[in-house]
Amino acid sequence: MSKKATIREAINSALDEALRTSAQVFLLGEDLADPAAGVNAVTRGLALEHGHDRVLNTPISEAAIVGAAVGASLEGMLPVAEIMIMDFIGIAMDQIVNHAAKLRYMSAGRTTSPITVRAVVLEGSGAGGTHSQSLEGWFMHIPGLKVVYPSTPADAKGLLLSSIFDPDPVLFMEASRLYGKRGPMPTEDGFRIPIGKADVKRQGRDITIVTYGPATWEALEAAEALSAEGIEAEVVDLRTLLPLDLETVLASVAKTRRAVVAHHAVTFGGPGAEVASQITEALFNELVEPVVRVGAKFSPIPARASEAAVTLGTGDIVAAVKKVAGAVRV
Amino acid sequence: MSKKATIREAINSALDEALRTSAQVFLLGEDLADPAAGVNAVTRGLALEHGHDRVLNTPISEAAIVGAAVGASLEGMLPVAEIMIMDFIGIAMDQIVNHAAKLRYMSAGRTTSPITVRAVVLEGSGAGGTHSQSLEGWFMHIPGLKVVYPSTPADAKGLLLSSIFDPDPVLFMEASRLYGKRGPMPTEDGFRIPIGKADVKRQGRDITIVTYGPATWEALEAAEALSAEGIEAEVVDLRTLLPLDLETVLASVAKTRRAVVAHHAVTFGGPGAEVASQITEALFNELVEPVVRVGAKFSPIPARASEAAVTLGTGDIVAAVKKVAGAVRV
Amino acid sequence: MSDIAQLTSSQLSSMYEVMCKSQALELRILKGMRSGEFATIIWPARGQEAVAGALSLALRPDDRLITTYRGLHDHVAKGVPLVEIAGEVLGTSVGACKGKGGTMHIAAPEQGLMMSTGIVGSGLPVGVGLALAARFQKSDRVTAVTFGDGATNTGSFHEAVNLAATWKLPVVFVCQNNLYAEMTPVEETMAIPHVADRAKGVGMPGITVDGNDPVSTYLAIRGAVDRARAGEGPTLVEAVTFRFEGHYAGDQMKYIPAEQLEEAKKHDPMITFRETLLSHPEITEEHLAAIEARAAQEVDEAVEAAKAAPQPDAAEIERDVYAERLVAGNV
Amino acid sequence: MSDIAQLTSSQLSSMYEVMCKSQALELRILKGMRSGEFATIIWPARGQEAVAGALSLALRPDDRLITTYRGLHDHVAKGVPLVEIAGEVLGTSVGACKGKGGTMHIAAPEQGLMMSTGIVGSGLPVGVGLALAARFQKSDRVTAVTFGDGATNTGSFHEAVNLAATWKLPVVFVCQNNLYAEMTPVEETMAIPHVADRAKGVGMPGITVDGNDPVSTYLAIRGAVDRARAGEGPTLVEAVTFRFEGHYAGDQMKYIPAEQLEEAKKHDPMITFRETLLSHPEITEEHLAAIEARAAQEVDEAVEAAKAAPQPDAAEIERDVYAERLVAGNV
Ligand SMILES: Cc1ncc(C[n+]2csc(CCOP(=O)(O)OP(=O)(O)O)c2C)c(N)n1
Ligand SMILES: Cc1ncc(C[n+]2csc(CCOP(=O)(O)OP(=O)(O)O)c2C)c(N)n1
Ligand SMILES: [Mg+2]
Ligand SMILES: [Mg+2]
Repeated sequence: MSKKATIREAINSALDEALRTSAQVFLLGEDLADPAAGVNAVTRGLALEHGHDRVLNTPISEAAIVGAAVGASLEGMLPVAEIMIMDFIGIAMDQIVNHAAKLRYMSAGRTTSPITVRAVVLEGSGAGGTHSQSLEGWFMHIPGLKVVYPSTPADAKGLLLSSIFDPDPVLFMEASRLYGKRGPMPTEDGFRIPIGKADVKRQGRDITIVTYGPATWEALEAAEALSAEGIEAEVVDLRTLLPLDLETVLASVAKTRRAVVAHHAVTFGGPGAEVASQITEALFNELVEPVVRVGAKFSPIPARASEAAVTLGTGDIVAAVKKVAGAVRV
Repeated sequence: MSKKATIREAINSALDEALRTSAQVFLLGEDLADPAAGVNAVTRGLALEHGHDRVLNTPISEAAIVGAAVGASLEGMLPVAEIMIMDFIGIAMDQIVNHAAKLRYMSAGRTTSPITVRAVVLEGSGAGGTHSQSLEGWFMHIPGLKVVYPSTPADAKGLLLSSIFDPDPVLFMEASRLYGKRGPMPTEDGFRIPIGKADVKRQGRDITIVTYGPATWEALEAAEALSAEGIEAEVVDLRTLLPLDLETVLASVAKTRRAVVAHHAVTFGGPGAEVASQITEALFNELVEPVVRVGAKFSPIPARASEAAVTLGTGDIVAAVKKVAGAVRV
Repeated sequence: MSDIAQLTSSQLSSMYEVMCKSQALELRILKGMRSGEFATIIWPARGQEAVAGALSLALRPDDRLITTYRGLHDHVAKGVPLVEIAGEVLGTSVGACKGKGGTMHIAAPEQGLMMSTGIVGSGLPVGVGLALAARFQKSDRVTAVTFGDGATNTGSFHEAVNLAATWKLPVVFVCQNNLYAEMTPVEETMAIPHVADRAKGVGMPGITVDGNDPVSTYLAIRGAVDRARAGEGPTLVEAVTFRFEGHYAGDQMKYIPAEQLEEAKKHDPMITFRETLLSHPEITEEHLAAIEARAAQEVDEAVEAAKAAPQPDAAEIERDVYAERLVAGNV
Repeated sequence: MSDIAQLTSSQLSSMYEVMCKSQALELRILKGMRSGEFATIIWPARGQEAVAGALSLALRPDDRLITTYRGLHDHVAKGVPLVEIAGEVLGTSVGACKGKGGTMHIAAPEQGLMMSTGIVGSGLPVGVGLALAARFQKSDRVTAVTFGDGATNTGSFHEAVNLAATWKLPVVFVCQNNLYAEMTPVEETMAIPHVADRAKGVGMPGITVDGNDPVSTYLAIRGAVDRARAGEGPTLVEAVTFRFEGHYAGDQMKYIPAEQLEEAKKHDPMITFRETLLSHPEITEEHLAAIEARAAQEVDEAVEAAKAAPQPDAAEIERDVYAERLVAGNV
């Protein structure tokens, strides 16, 4: 069974299923309980349905939010902590990186910290430099973590449930600009998307656009525009950055022999560098052109409408694809 | 004039010169004032010489240490904040990333935050997972910051002075395993190494090893071993990760047509991915083999002697070079 | 209203003027947003004007202030030109930060408004650094940092107030306790009766005042400023107040009980202070009306100028990432 | 020594045994390091044994404890097998964490020792989470978190104690105030006379006790544990003590004034508590000597076993990064 739902509803539905099916699951974060249910209304109704003792409003204490989640997880709980806006995650960095990510290894498996941290990227709101960052690259670099960033309602639901019940700590990213995005969403309990599996969102023979999260939509838009010009781009939505589904990426690039990596994170030092390096190391002799990366420009993000001058747009992807594939085909 | 000095002495000498020549400069951090002068004795004598009001012992409050540095810098001071061990920098992340890095941009240049944050990498001590990380990759990804990581006494002195007097915030990295490393160090005031200039530490025609910080020494050792086998590696010490001196890197790789990137940071999602991507994008047609990266394995770092099983060693670089250049020449 | 006799009529009027400008500015922006005249975001301080009035009188021009996203009233208090505030809110090039910073990130160092932050609690350590610089520079200027009740739950708050107390720095911490942090009431996030009790944990004086009364708020802040200037160290002043527009412009405030809102409205400082002023022998209705009219006019002019200005151009957007454009590094 | 009559001789003996084992273990490791028998690092708790004795008696086996890098005494207190402690310190495969964690990161959940952290202050939020889990799981177990004086300057401390107080969680915060944080004396980093005053800032009881006296420390911690178990919320207990080996093994302690060290030595809990015990009618010299001999022997056996064990092998080093080895991702 499936229905049309927004990503907001899909996340809500995943949280609801998790709370309903496991007494280990609880949510904690700022303002997320009803009646307010958060600035983004993602958690609406969950406290009313499952109790305010399982959907916990916290003080503004990101280190303690994640730290308390870590502690509870050591006892077998499955906490889902919310970082309201990803730019605040620095405050919880020590708990995520030095504790959640490492406790399994440092205890030789005697303690584990299967927390889920939901972090919301606010880019697109125009709120400015400290409320717009896509910092997933930091977490990809940390052994022990998993990093998930869905682009559709079904993926969001299936991946969030997988994250919550995953035995390892997961950073689950949400783009607030996608909350209203509608699409089919399975309604039956038990639906899952496995962590670590990319998804080919569009088939194409000429070039592969490797992407994830909100950039998936710009990539698809770019692919349509390019199709009109005779370039057929394949769009691979990674869905998970860590672990990275290289198999799917390489299968696509082996076919197209050209690749662009696109994301909203800053290009320099970002996730795209890893993806491009992996593609190049594996398919050096198959590649016709070097992999090109597009992302946010190397600048803090300005406020209001100026934001768009710095952040990734469909046009950036189109231009990158033309750079890589254009000469050959058009 | 120049004398032999350790990196510890070189950093001390740079801090001394900065304190002596500018009333704007002050130091703050945990335990760094005499008589203790820090766990690493890097700041020995500075409080006695320049006063305990300019070399400030702080509480264990990394967010406030960097935050206070940011505030003082807004008033024209040139604070040098110490993060005793880099693994603790998460706690100060918000101040570095959301404040120091962005205040110039977000105020359109009306306020600036020319702080220097000295962060010490303790890898090599065997202290375990939370006291061994090389996290420079996080900071390379943040527009507004500069990231410096020297490998010799002269570079350490010249770059630290450049960092302190640089108009932008600088993360200055120190490897505690290199503190005892001796080499020539200019003694006259005013000696500087410019930020953003790499240094060819060894000439070679067959392959370029791009590296920085402590890995520079393993790269040089690897180059000697390889030389005995007939492979002449050029060793480019980046010295600065942000800005990145691509010109020097590309000039070398254009000549050797092969490159390995080596660092102590975890390979996956690390600085090497950016360097490799840049080389590949620029020199795709000149490269004979894909750029190969070596760094720490994808694991938290185990304690004691087991550390070496996960961290970068000379052998890793030798093996990588042979993979890239071996087939051709040996 | 207490202690009004300790202030001159011109001091009282000047506080009222700041409050009127703040109120008028926010209402004008809200009107523009609601009518579709322009799009932006603000976190209105409507209801908290008394604190701004108090700050404006308690701080010297060379004193420093750090505020937050909910800081338009504080900007007005510190004398940031209205057009710079409005411009920054609208994202145009006449803004304090040429439109690049946005509502949350207004800085105007010429007026001593050194930073506004969008990260709750993070202004406090920075304020401690400003105060430390004053000590290094042998200046007797004082730094004030304002923040909300919710901010006192952050680690940054604790590290900063502890450092300031330990180093006896010339800084005044002004908590604008508006009883909510976003949608969460203050009693759900702390187990102390007064935010000012936080001071006991670090060894500095803590004072709770009626933050709807500009006079008592002024006296409390002024006392703390004098103490700081005299080298006696920091103080935590808690001004208890309320915000009438919710967390952000457009917030429906469903989480606020009707009785609480109704009760709070009785203490709207714009109304109660006006009444108090009218009871002053030297202050007339005409005088207040003139202040209000001037505020409205200045605000109108500022908003028109902000609207008329262009967005920052491409060159401006590229500027200020670093002191100089990076030459090396193909970023 | 106070209140000794409130404890049975077997309770007193059991505290003394924990203290003896802790002391013997640390001294044995220090000897091995100094003689070159093996290389490692420890942050000795020598001098702080009374707190460990108190914890051992105050906590139930199913209660939880979180400690720090300076935690060998706490591990002993919670019943972690000596060979697991010694093995972890030496980095061999019989260690609690198979040698992968190291001295700083010992975990032994079977004994309720849920985490040791090397990041100052970071154990507190995790301890709050343990207590929260107990509430979810409807268990009456209590969590204790121990940490140093310096840790109370961290933001993590504040966020954690505030959350615990607000949620009235069953957790006891035990500050082992040894008067120094690394090389910095406590009075240089805070402006309060007692660390326990921190409790006032978040609304929980704060108690200062003589941390060199196991009996009064036990009574204070026990009271807090009972309170927590009864659902009355958290307590901050400050046990004032001293560390005789400096921050790390090998620390020359030049920063400690000679008189202070001399004075502190007079209160060495291993000496003073022994004297107290001997004044007890039921406790004889022979009894204590037997405890000491047993401690020495158990420690010796543990260290020999730890030394004899191999380092973790390559397969072990690769294990436990994730629940399963990552198949995807060429990391
Ligand atoms: C570190 C951090 N966490 C969360 C937020 C999101 N947030 C913005 S305002 C706010 C509430 C702040 O409450 P308070 O300090 O009382 O200030 P007020 O808005 O009431 O003036 C929150 C949680 C943030 N900006 N920064
Ligand atoms: C966040 C953090 N900052 C700094 C350090 C370095 N460091 C290790 S122990 C220590 C002193 C801690 O003092 P205290 O809390 O009093 O505990 P004690 O060592 O005296 O038991 C410091 C600064 C650290 N481990 N973590
Ligand atoms: Mg508030
Ligand atoms: Mg201590």
